[in-house]
Amino acid sequence: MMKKNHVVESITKERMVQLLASGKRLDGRALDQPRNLNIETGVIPKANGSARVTLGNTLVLAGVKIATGIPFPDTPDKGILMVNAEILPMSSPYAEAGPPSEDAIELARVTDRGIRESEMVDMTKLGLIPGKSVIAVFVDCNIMNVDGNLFDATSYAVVSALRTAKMNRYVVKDDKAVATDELIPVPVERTPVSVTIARIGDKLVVDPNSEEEASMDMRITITTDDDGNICASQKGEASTISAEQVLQAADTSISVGKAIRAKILEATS
Amino acid sequence: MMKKNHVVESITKERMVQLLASGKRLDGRALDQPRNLNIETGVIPKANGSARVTLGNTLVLAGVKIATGIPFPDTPDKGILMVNAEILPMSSPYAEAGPPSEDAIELARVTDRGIRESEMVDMTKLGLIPGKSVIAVFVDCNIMNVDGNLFDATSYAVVSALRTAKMNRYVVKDDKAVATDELIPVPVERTPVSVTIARIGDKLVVDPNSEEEASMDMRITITTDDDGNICASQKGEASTISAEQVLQAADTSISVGKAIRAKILEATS
Amino acid sequence: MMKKNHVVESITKERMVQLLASGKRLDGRALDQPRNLNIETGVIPKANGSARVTLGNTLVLAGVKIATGIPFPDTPDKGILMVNAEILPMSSPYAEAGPPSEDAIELARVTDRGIRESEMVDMTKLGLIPGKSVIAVFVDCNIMNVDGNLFDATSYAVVSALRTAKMNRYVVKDDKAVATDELIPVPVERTPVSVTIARIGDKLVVDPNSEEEASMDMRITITTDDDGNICASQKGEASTISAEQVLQAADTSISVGKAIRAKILEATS
Amino acid sequence: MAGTKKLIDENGIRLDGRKWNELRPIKLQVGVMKNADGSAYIEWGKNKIMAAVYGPKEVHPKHQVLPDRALLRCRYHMAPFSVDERKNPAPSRREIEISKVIREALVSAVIVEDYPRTAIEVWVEVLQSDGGSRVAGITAASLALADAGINMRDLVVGCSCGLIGEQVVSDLDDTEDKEGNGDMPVAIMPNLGLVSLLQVDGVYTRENFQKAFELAIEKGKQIYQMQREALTTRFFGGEAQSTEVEEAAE
Amino acid sequence: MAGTKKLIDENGIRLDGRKWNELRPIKLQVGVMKNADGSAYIEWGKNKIMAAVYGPKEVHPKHQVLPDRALLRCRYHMAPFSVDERKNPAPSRREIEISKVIREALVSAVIVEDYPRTAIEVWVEVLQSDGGSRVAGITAASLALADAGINMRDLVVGCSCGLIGEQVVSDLDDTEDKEGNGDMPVAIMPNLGLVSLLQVDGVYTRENFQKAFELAIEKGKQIYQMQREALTTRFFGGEAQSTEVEEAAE
Amino acid sequence: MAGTKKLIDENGIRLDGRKWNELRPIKLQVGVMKNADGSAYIEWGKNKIMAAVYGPKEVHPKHQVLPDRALLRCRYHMAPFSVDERKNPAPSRREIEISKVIREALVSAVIVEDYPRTAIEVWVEVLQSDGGSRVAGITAASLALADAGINMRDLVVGCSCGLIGEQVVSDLDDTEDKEGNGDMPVAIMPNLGLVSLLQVDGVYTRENFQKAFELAIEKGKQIYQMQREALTTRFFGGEAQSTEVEEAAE
Repeated sequence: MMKKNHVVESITKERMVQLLASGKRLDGRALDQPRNLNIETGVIPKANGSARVTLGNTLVLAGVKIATGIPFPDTPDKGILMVNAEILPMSSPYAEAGPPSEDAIELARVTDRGIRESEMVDMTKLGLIPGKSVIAVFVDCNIMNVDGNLFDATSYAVVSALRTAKMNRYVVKDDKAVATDELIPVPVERTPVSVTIARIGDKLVVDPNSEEEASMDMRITITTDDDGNICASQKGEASTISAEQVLQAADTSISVGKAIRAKILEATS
Repeated sequence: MMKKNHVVESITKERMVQLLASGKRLDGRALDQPRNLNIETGVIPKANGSARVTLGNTLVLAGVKIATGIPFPDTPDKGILMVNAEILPMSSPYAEAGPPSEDAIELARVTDRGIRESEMVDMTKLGLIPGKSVIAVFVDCNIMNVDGNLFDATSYAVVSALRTAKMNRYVVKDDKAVATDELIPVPVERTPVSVTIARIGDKLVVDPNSEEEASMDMRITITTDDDGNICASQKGEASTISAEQVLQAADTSISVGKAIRAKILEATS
Repeated sequence: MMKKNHVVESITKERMVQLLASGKRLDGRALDQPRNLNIETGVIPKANGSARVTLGNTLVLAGVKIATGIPFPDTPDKGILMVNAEILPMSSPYAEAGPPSEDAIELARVTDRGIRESEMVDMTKLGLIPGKSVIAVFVDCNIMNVDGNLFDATSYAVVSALRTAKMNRYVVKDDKAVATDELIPVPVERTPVSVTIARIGDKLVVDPNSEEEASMDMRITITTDDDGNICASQKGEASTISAEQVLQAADTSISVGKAIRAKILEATS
Repeated sequence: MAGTKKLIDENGIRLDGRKWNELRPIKLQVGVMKNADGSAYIEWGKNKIMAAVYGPKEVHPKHQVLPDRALLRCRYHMAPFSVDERKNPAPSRREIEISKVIREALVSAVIVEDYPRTAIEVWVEVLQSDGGSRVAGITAASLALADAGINMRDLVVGCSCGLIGEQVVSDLDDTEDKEGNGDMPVAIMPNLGLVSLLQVDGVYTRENFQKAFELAIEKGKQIYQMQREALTTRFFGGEAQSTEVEEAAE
Repeated sequence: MAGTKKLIDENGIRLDGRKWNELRPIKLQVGVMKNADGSAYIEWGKNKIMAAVYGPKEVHPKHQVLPDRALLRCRYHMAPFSVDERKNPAPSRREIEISKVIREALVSAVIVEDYPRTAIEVWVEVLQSDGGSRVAGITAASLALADAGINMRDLVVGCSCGLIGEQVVSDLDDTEDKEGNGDMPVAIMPNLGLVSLLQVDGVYTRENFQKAFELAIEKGKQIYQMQREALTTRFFGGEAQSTEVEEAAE
Repeated sequence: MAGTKKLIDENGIRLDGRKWNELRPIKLQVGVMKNADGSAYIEWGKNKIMAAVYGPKEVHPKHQVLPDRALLRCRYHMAPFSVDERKNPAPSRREIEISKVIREALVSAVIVEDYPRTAIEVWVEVLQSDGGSRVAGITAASLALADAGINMRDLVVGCSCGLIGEQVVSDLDDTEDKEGNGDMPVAIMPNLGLVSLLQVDGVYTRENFQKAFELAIEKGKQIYQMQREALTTRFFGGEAQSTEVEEAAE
């Protein structure tokens, strides 16, 4: 995603690989240890839900806006969910203003997949008038500071914003959906958790920071649900992974994801 | 807005500042004297209203098109007014073809503000069926030749085109707005007049031409209404103005605006 | 349309002009002889109609999709026909990915004109509910390999796809157009045939290939209908043609077009 | 097409009173714009079109430079208020195609070899549109090129002919273009006897095709005389006076 | 405007309890972002705005290089969730205009001559929008420039005043902006006594114009004190603490 | 998902007659396009996909040049007529993401170090779409790269496996993809035993995840044999003959 200073990087990578051989990371973390995760919800009162997430120095702000919309023809009784991400130009020296980059589109789509496939939100509860009117949930993510692992930080922000979002209850009158003043939660059923793992040399590390991303060969994101099922995954970067490491990454994602889910639940309950 | 030949400009500016010290301008005008203003209306019979305005060598053509539209949700019983400007590539060696530039967008928005804030057009008279159908007034401005002070020339063209525009009278039948053959004027109530003032050295001059714009440090546009009230303003360019000069510019705008309003009324009555 | 290697081209052109003087072409064809034309229809079963056309090495795939749409205000009882072309980046070393180029837009519009002006499709039979609902016919053309004369290859592909397209029969129930299961042909009445002629030196040749296009001064496309009437034409490239050659090209188009029409009818009946 | 009867009456007189082979009134002015290196304004029927030329000038971006000749750029653009329903100001597919054929109609008249490594820009702005705006635009644009002092082999002049029913007619206006049976815009270089633009809409018998095409050339030559007068006025008869030529009915 | 009565009561008290010349609560934090060279966060009423600065840095594309000074780039952007109805993330015409006036308001404070051939980028992101977001953005952006160590002639500070009926008031919130009778955003360089942004909406008598304008300057000077405190906190009082200043009612 | 029962019957037979671990019919042709440096056409179920390669070639714009290796460009694009409802020809967000993952799946197989400062372009055009178009596209694209004579460490071959209810199945078609319970596209470099693309949709137990993943690898290896035969046919068995492999039901 970013331009790199090749000389510094190659020295850094050398040192990083040496350390990893003895089970250590440059910033002192264990291989399967994510950075400090901080979640603050309700930070944007004008949004239906919002969350400010820091994962190390990576900072993401997600906001949920809810409106009525017209359902897709193939799902006339289901609500609409849209996840969008902008990697703000302020987020790093390498980000640029302009239409969403390939990276931002992938980020939004992978995040969306984790939410959608886990059936986090019960979309059938967002139908209002079949074929005519449903509730549309827009989740927009502002990537404000980049220090690696946008996938997980963005996913935690979206999940936290949705878990705490409130929407007007709608009633149908004369074939029209009318908002009442009553505020109800978005029908959240599950808590998908994304865990991203990088391979540096031949080691897998959880939650890579920018420095580690500059040295990594491969990245894999695996999202698991409350029952430890795998509900989304995306291998990234221009390199490969062995089948064994895929399975190892899956196990790591399940175990690390469990701990992170507990944090998210705590921050959003 | 434009690329500049710095050597010629610095010599020109030096001479200009010398002259201004003795109350004169390079083209012989007094400091508070606008250039010759010529207004011709009805030049585009296919438009509902139109005006060809020359202010010195600056040439702007504004055309009004009227149609029915759907009102904005927050003003269900008011018409719609849209002002748009294109700085045509033919207008100067520095203009370029393509989507509206930042300059063109500012020009359209400042012109729009003068019209809108002065309540020139009574928008409540443009409602047809509340929440469903209103009259939409589109004013498009073709900037055809640039010789400074686009703000004023464009504003005069828009005001003149609107003052002389005719539209079909609509009647509501069976909850539908239907055009009748009867032509009625657009409900114009006020005549806002924009006056632009540039600072060159420490002098304020009215209606700068291109040469003066190349030498100016600051530009301020102030729009006044028939009662000498101030209804829009925009400070422009990358420089500052003192509080005293703002007030001085306001007074100049009121007095110069009065004379120009008389000309516009004469040309459009 | 394409970048050219000027040295090779000028040698090729010299040889080409010499040969043409004796009535021959580099690839052995007679001056009025098109390349081998191959038409395969029904190649995309998911489309309502499709055709894969090769004209020499030029390869075009056209697909027809049919849906209901809202008629244009000035033709409330007529269907909609849209022809679109993309010159795929895979089609030649000079084509580029991105929004439709000027060449692709001209190609689609000239092809559209031949179809529309000949009244190939009886648009009045595509009306469903006047002013509300009509049948919309989209024809998309993928230019897959470019070896000259895209106009004719694209035109043959579109005509062949339309001639073999099937659509659902619609019935109007309760003021709504409803698709039935019955498949009926698109109401095709005519078979317009485009013939493109290039001038190289002072000779006119039919169906120029890429090599000939690189050497041609002028190109003219003339479309004729079943009765030998001329129903569309487009002079192309940055050069001129004499009046005599226009009339000569018209006669050639009529005679060559007749033979090609027979082939198209054979392949699509 | 249902309205064919109305477009021309039993005496061969068209809605606006013209005979089958008459032109609408044409008014030409050269040198009307202050900043442009050359310009011309044309009123042709209800068409009101401004053409302006800049150049020869530096080419940006540089990779478009042609080492042996000038790059001719051309934009045909319609003002949003130029047509019955407001037009979106962004260029339509139609405008993109017309820009291309106008450029191709003009470029062979310009001696581009005289201006290597430069750009010549031609801007055609339709302020009010009637039938035949592209040929009117070409007619004005070639005057603007001449006004800019660009070396040219010949002027370019356009005229559109077409069909009302099976009757060949000259110079269709908007109504005739939309409700008639065919339109054939033609541009010529009159002294060189060459055609630099030809487009055809409609269904023509071979005979009508030739008749309409040859009529377009004949009418083009007539308009060429107006172009010459407009240039004479520009260079010898004072500044930017208009050349108005109302053709006597034949 | 029908709701004018509601916006201010017979005792001159506004909907949120403020007097005519009071500011909403303002909170400033400097140096809050990790990657940016400088940053500041402002909460002003319900506005929540982040400003960040990068530079001086290399200019891309190169043809935009200014040989004798820095190129100042500025983007004012609203997050889709920052307003009542979700906003399309693509920049609107309003955002493009505001980006331009913010840039013009800041550039004369930056000593651009000290950084020839470089770019300085100012990113203003509105996370939640209330009335006066552009002046709040300018206030934060000039702190971010100072935090980035960019040489400046003065800070820039903005405040918006306006009208409720014929009453001049300071610092309109969203409701007052939409239902009131005028809004006048002003930015000043307080030590130099110069105005670097002035826009006006509404209908002001000459007297009210002056009153509102001078009130905006007075309030701007008051906010300037908060800017100073925020910078002091940043450079001497520890990392990124917030400067919250609730004005005593006058 | 209501339709799960229908997708697979009590005997484990799927709608199109396949068993849980069978592939749809696959047909491969290499060297089918005239202009491209390399090309391959694949029919896989109802998918009809053309892949073409140009390069190594000069990089434009120049600032994208990689000094030590080739730049691999990739576009996955669906023809407007390739799907049930006409698709807008402009690239969708889905196509942009798939272009990225296809590029990342192919690039580690290409020995990019052998072609410094050049571009290699891979164009994947979906003419008709069925489930699994991205893995079919990768399978064809790696053949097109080989056909273009580009140095490669291994071919890349893709297969998608997934879930119908809790049953792991291979190679989902369009209906199974939409109405089934999960889809897992996988691409491998079969000789090196490495995975170069992995995406997951659906809800898999840890066991099913492994089962589907390993099935995708197994099936990929089977398709790799077809790739080899197609290349053999291309280089030794005459021009562009098709390699059609219908798998015997197990």
